Amino acid sequence: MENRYAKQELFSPIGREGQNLLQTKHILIMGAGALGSANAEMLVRAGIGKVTIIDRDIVESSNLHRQQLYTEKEAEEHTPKAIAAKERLQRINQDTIIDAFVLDADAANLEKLIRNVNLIIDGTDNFDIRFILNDLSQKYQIPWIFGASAGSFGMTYTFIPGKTPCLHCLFPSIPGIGMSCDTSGIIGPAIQMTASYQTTEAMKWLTENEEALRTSLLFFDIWHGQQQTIGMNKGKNKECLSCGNHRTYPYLNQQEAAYIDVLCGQDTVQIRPSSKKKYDFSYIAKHLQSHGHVRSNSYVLTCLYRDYRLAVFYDGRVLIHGAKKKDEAKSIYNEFFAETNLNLVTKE
Amino acid sequence: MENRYAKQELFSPIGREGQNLLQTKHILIMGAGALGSANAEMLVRAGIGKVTIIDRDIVESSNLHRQQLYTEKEAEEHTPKAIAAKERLQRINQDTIIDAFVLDADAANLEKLIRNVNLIIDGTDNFDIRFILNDLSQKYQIPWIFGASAGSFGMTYTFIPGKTPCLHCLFPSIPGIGMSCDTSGIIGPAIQMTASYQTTEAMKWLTENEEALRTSLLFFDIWHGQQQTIGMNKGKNKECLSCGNHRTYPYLNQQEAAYIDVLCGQDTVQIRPSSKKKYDFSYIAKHLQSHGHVRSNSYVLTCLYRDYRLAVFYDGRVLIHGAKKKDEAKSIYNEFFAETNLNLVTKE
Amino acid sequence: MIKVLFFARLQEELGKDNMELDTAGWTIDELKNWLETEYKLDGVTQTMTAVNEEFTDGSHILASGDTVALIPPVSGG
Amino acid sequence: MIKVLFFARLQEELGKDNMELDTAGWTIDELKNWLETEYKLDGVTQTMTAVNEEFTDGSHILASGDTVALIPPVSGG
Repeated sequence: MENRYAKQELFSPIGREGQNLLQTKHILIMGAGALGSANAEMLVRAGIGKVTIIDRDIVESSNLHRQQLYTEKEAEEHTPKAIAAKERLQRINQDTIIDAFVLDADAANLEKLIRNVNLIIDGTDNFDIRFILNDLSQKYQIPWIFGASAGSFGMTYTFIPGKTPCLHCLFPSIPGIGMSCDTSGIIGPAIQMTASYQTTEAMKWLTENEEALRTSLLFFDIWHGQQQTIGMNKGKNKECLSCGNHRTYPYLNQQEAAYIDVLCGQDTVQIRPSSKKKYDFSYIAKHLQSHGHVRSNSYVLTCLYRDYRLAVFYDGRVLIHGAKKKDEAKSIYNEFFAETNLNLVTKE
Repeated sequence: MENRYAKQELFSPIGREGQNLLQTKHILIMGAGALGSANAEMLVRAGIGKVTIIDRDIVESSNLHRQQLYTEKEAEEHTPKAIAAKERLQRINQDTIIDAFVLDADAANLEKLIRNVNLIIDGTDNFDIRFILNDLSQKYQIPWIFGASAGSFGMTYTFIPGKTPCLHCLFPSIPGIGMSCDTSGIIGPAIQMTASYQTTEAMKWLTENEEALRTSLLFFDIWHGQQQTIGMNKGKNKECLSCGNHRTYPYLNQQEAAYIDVLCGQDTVQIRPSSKKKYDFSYIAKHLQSHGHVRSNSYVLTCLYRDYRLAVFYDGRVLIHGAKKKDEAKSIYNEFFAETNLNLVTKE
Repeated sequence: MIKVLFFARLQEELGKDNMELDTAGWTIDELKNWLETEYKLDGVTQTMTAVNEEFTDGSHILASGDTVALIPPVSGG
Repeated sequence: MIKVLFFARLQEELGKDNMELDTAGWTIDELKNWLETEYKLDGVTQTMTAVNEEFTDGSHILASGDTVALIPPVSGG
């Protein structure tokens, strides 16, 4: 049998030894959107031992121009991204163990999934979850590789607990306005470039080439041909509540509350109930089918309603596609799920 | 119906107008290996109108760590890359017209396929074919985007006839030794990064953002964090035989000859007969099956023989996998195909 | 003089990618507040800041010849 | 002095990424031939050359203060 990694082992900083190491390592990829799927594909092709992949969303047609694991079929069937990702990744490499979770990640459920992980790859689209990842990274001493992209821009940094500053050192609080595909659009190559930098750093860490890690924050604009690195010698804040001497991991202790999110790049609002609950699906299906065709798979029930498409997840979340504003989504939600008497808290 | 390109149109240099342009454009992707498949996927996801994709090779297990359109199944079945690429690309976007050719490209057959093409993307792995592409680019005034990658390095340049120097200006003759995945190995992110730069340039040209094209040659090392651009103000050679005042397109007038190639990264030698010929496949199959299991699909017949695997293409080419040296391959070839009396010319 | 480089969204909002300012002795925070008021640059106080290609916080005092880079946070992915 | 930068394969063969040489007045071709002999640098005559980040051909004459970059052709893909 031909060695499928022969040309990767021939790259001298990895070699046969690095390849063997890679095949014993376990990474968590948080988010299976554009960056998550690009990183997952590269690392699974590279022969990583185990991947835990977490995503709360379903595949949409407007994802396809940049989210490489998915096809038109999965957009039509509204397959959850984590499930579609696992299916494609196993066709690429059946030797990699892939644990896929359709899950709205928070501090509590992530804390359970993060044990024994060697590295976290950021495939998220918002800073709320990144600040949670950052606290978990510090608490469990697991490095994480930040990546973000919008328009033709991208940025990335490799956070190594005990060695580099942490995200909370760089931003004293969660940035209120970040560039996203909603504000700036997004082109595929900006995603691929950001993910290429992330995966390269991941390969260095996982093959124990720690001295080769990039120590600066990298920022680029692939359309306008700009690239800049920023040194981090003065980045560390000794008073930092996430990585300093008197740390409290503030983002691990948030109160659970129902809240409303606007998801990246989809004119979609997510409503999450404050406590885990199961809906009565047969009741909902009966109620909804007067408005449009109701479809369901093992993870999600979808239905057209006026100009919206509702996706009701078994974990209680409801996505309202086509809703641009939170109030609009809230009133739709209340029409169908009013009996739940949710105390909806709007997160800004 | 949701607009699948909404977030690409929101990127202001493209916009709705650029998206409409992209959907009318036709590109030729030469080679469906690592760079070819990465570029093809990004551009098909982006909504390009038509892609002609040409490749002479079959999917191998050792391709999978970096060639993103392919899965283990296609490596097992030895599917020709052009066919496997088309199949995956159509699942991603059925609106793009994809013409796939399992073909050992040369000046003569490329000249027929290149008419009406708006742009050529370099997904090749050798300079012989690039010098042919370069002459065709000049003769038919079609830009091409050079890309090459090995180890953790990559380089790219956008050749615009009548505006920039051509490849022949930069190299007075075909470079004898180039870095390849055979000499330096290769890692996936170096491929993705090179392809990201190529696709970005392609998007600029195809959406008529000509003023945004990068005018310098770009060279990087993603592992060691180096990146450099080289200005081309002094690159143009007025005496150049490919783009100068007295041009002869020297690489379009090569004599056809049988020759032997070592393919990139696979311990594989290709033998191509001097004239197109069809083998008697049933005879060959009968003869080979005493040595090992013979399989065939509509493009290729494969068989194990000692430590080698032979792949006999319907166009007359034979790939000998497992052969590291040309002489070794030649003697295997002669055992089975001696009656063809080929005058084998070794290209160095 | 201080050279200020603007990246990403800030370039588009300003219509240029750099300016030269006579702000030696100011802190980074003072510079950002002034830019926000003067050019109506939304969210400039939330940008990441590098001086001479090294990350710095808002209390850093600018010296003549410094190059300041203002980088808006990117959240998408 | 002339600063010579080596990229990719050349870095590995030499074990360093740059050198300072006293070769003002030489042509690029002369420099390459000398490097090939002196350091047994295979194929250095086939590298692409930039002087001060601009592509140049072999006849270019070096001046003190020039930075020369030697870039081996990459063929894979």
